[in-house]
Amino acid sequence: MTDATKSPSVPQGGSILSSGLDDVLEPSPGSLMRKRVFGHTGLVIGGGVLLIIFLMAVLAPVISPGDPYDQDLSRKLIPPIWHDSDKVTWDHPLGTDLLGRDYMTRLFYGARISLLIGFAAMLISGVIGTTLGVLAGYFGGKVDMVVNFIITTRLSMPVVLVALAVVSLVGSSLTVVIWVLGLLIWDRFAVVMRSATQQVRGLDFVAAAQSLGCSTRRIILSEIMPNIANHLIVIATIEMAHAILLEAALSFLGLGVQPPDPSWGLMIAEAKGMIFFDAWTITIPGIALFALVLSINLLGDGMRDVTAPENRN
Amino acid sequence: MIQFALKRLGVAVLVALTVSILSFSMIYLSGDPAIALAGEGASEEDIENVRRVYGFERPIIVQYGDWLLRALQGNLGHSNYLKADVASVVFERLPTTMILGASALIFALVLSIPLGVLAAIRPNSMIDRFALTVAMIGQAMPSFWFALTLILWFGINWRLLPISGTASWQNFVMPSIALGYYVTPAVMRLTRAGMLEVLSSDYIRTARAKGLRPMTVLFKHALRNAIIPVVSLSAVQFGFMLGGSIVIETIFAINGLGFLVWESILRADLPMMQAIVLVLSIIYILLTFLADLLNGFLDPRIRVS
Amino acid sequence: MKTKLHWLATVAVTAGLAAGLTWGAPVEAGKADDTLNWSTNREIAVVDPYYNNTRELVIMGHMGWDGLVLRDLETGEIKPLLAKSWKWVGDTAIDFELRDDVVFHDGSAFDADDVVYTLNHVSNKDNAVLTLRNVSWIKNAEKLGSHSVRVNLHKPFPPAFAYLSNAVFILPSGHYDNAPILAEGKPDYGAVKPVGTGPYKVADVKAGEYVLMEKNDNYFADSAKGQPQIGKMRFRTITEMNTQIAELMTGGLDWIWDVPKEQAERMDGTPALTIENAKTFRISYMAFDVDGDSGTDVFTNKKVRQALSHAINRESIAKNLVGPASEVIHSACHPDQFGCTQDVTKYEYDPAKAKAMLAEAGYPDGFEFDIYAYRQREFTEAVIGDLAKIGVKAKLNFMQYRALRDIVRKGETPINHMTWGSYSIPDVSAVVSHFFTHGPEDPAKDPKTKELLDVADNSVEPDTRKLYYNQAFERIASEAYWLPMFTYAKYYAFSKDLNFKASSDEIPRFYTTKWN
Amino acid sequence: MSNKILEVQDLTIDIPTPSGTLHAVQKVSIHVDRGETLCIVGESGCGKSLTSLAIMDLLPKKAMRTATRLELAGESVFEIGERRMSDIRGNRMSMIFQEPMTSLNPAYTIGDQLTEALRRHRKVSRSEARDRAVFLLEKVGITAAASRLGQYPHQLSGGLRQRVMIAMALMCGPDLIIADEPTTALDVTIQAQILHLLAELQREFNMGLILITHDLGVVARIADRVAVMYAGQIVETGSAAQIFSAPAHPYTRGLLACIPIPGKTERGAHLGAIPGIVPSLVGKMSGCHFASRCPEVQQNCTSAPIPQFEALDPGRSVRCLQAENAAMRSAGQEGVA
Repeated sequence: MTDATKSPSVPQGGSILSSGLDDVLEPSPGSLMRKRVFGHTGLVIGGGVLLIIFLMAVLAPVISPGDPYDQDLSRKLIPPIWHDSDKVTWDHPLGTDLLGRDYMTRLFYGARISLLIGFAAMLISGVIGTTLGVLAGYFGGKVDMVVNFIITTRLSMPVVLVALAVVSLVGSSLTVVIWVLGLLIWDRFAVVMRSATQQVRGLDFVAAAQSLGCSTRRIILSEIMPNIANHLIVIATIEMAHAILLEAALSFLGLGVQPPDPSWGLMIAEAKGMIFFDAWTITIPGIALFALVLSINLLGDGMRDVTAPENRN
Repeated sequence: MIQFALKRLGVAVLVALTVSILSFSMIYLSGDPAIALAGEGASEEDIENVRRVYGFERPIIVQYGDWLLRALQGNLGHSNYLKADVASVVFERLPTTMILGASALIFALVLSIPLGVLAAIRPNSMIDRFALTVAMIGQAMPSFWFALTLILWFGINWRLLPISGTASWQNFVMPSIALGYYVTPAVMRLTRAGMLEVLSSDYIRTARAKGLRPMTVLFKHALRNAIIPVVSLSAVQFGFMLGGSIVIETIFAINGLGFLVWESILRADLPMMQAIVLVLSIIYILLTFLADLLNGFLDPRIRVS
Repeated sequence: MKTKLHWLATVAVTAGLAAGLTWGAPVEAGKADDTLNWSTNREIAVVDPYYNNTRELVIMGHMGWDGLVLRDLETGEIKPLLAKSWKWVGDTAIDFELRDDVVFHDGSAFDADDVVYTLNHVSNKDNAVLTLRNVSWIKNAEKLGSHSVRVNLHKPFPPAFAYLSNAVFILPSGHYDNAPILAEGKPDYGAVKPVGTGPYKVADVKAGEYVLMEKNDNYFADSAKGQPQIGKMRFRTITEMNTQIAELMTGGLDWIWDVPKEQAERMDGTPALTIENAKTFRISYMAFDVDGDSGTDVFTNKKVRQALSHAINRESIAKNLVGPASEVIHSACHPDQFGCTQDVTKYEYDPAKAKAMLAEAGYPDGFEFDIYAYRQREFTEAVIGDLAKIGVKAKLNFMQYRALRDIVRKGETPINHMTWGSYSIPDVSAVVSHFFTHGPEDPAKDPKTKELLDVADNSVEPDTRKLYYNQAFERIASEAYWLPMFTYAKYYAFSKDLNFKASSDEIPRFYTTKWN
Repeated sequence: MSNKILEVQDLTIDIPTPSGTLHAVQKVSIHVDRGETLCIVGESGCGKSLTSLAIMDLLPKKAMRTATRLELAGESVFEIGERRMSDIRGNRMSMIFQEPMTSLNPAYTIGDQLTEALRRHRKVSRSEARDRAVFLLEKVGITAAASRLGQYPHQLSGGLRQRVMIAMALMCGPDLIIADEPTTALDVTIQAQILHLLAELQREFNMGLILITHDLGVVARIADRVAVMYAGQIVETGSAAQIFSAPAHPYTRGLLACIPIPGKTERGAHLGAIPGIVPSLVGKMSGCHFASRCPEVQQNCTSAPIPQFEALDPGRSVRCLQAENAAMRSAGQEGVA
């Protein structure tokens, strides 16, 4: 057959549209990607909010009105300025906490710790989970069985429980919290990377690389990894958000990051006692954490949509 | 089929064993259980006495072996703290946990599956955005904050629901919502993604070409295929909710297994902790097994292979 | 699929209805139902005064059981309860004459056999009561007549009556004989159905969830405890303070305690609630690693310890965070305890002086160390904040009690910020002798202090004891082994319907409580 | 004409895209008679599948369909509402799709999927529907038909599945069957069998058949009439004989040159190719869509829309200025002679 009648790529079992339209709509990659990124509302909002939070964290020493550790019990629990109270003062726009520390300052510094926890825990779990998942997916057989066993064992122990147990017993510090979370939440990475690798492994170019005698290391790093990277990004954002929320749960039970370092989870947990009386103490860090987790999720969803056009809808 | 079940059982036993070794050593590595048992402010004499009476002075390996041997004979031992037969306490609390977990799961499914389906039918519509918002809030709000907010409104301000305990079925409403809401985003997203994929599949086009009513297409042809991954996810989530609902159980004063195992860890109540960890891991594996069976029922391709 | 959804819905509705029918019984609450609902955060499974060492069981112990004697809360005077009279026989024996008109909840009459059985059972180490120190001073008990007994002591023990009135409750003879035998071959004493003579009897227990007690209508007439007033008392475990508060505000609970100051102050305006701040026997203290076991040797320097003592604004913490009933203390004891004195070296709040002393000690720029704590994190945070102002950076390690106590005992903490409740025993031996007689929690292991305490502990002469204790306190203060911080004050919150009075020993006497 | 099963006039499908409106199908007019086979040919993306989906009213939601006429057996079915339309679909006209492997629902048995359309459209009992299914399965050449009813799609081969799809399309005894490349995904040996079967059944039940394909070999074998589509337009229609013997449009000629037609192409003859790419259908179009690839392109080809030129032969039309000119010329010559 010749060019004219040979259909270039009729997708197998694609959408109703794909049988007729997709090849007409072939995008020009560069401009279209730009258009998609900026045309994706979720991605723009998520990225924007995350950027603001990131800047807040980086610039905390510059933009903070005070010192996050500077306590004065005589000025404790000053409400934020929009409250109708004679205690409010522009010295503390968001008020002060139970120990009289400036809430806005702690919020800015807290961004650092919450971001650090999310990012570091995600990184650790990502390395563990991806390694296990890719190995299992690539080698299959015995390796797969062992990895599956490890995953099942891990999944049969509830995360919150194990994290609480470990943290309560070895004592909690920022480092411990990060490691414990990192060592616990790799399961999703492993599961997704495993199946993604299995899929990619069956594709022709991997077989081609194998037949060319490429080393396993090389095949995994340069043939498989690039093709499962978009899954990786999505899971990474999910787990980052997950870690930040888990830290909040640990803090609720008194076992999160240690004061006086403020994390947003800790601030929420410290304020929980005031929820029935001074709800702002929990609402302010709560909204901050909410925005952070939301923006990470939006970013992840957006990146998935943008990098995987078949998932557009 | 039987071979499959046996294999699953083997894995279950192995997992349970691993988990029990992990938890046993964790408790030992983290401090002296005699201190915990003797209570806050116990004297030297008390601690020594506890250590002697409970046999904590023996090597860890011996203690573990001792426990394992008795566990294998079906004797899960006696709680050091609650002074009761571990098995009977676990089985007394299991129903509470099950009711909470099941009602939370039902709430999550009842909320998330219809939302996910609607969102998939009309992508980017108002209903899709609404569903997305629901999911996002569920994802981004720490569960204790959400739970306390529920108490504030439904318990204190409106006095619609009892706040704590397990005295009546109304007591389970708020905890189920608080616990289930946390699962909602995952289920909803999975339903939506599954429906989107299935709705654009060729067999749905076939079904429509046959002139079937939209509802038949949606529920008979699409949902059944889209729901398969949701079943697996629900099983896993149900497993988590049984053991991982410490925060919710704490807030609503529900005496479930999650709360009990957490307290047991703090009290170094080894027999109790070991038994619950064991039960939880077995339940988890049973659940995934059930999910596989259900999926086999839903998807004949799985059934055959 | 559609049918499946219907099916699911049907099951859910049916289950709901069934549940509604079976659990429909409303929980009795409040004055209208003559039921006092009280709650703490602790799980209670064993309702037995010897095999459960929680404060909740001390409270319930006083409700369900009686001791031989009762200590008057106002005067501190020891009054007869199950014993009509007593007399010391030498330094190591006491003879008791018992009442003959008392019956146990199960209807059996109380006599000397019950006392002999109880005291001999609990003082036997092999029976492993949980708080051995409550009873270990008892050697044995002998029956002298149908209603008279002799209690023999190992050695002279001055606070004997403090323990007898607070912690030694009398059980019926043979009470533990039918205890179920555990797999290990040991009897499970905690599983025995509780029976006592007290003003309330245990009606129902759901392990870890609630304990229901009912008025004992046959309580003996002229008991020093008075007659029980309220029909039922239900204890419930609610771990989360917010939930306790929510239940209290909506009438699901009538009484809670340990309410944090801020919440208590804000609840004070609620018309249906009474808020009370009362003293407790618990003190807060910081122990320095005087002998340098922890690997940080800064605190071997007395100047540093004193500097830190000057740096912490204890007054501010006590007033702003603890409550109005809290007071700053200067010696290693509670002011209400026998033998306690505040007339020791004091370290007033003076950051400038602290900084100067620190410079003198060779740390003009401060230093860093780890501080360990387990209770009320905000108190320790405040300490850290104060230390930061003199350039000392303390890193908080907040742990569970069990884990922390373990490393405190191993001497691995540079500073531990702990609390001590003295088992509500109104005698300084319950605190200072515990910490400074070279036990594992002794921060200094100073021979001189131990010498002084040994003399005080083994004397029955009140003046001698006071004298030596005072010297010991002065030594601890001047050497700054400890920084005694403040006494705890507890916020109680309870229904306005309730006529309740808090006591400083942290044992609410619910049996005297009535409805208004 | 009562013999006309389907008549479509000026069918247009527009699809909004981020970069502008995609004019996927433009003023397509076709008709099918009872017992007649119409083949729509064209390369992928020319709009032939969309045309068939538009007739079935199965277009994706964002695609906008307009037409001046859309009649099934003389009755207008144009914009009669989803509910009424679903009464017609699968009943009076049915469709066979390209992908037998994925066009059956994996979760239900063959029997269930065969009978559900009949039970939806006719008041029949379960056993009657079953009997009909067995009858049709045998008709499409499936042995042990009764036992197949309990099987699931994954237990059948691709060829069998396509036979099941055909049986399914026949369940309600439709007037019209649209088969969208029904053999593309099948083995070559099976392709012939399926086509043969389709043709046979069409004759037996006297239905109209629209066969969409890009395989001219297939067309040559079973088509009564042919419509050639290019870039959203029908560029040429006519009887199979006319198209194959005297293709009037340069595109049709190009297509025919690309492919060996049994009995038409001489052994050893050179097979051609059409250079260039299909133009984008997004935005405003003018002139002949094929102009960019046409070997005979003239200046006036790109300036104005090209009308359908119908005067060539009865039942024949072509969308090409050059063909029109050629016809004029030959007509003129005849006149002179």
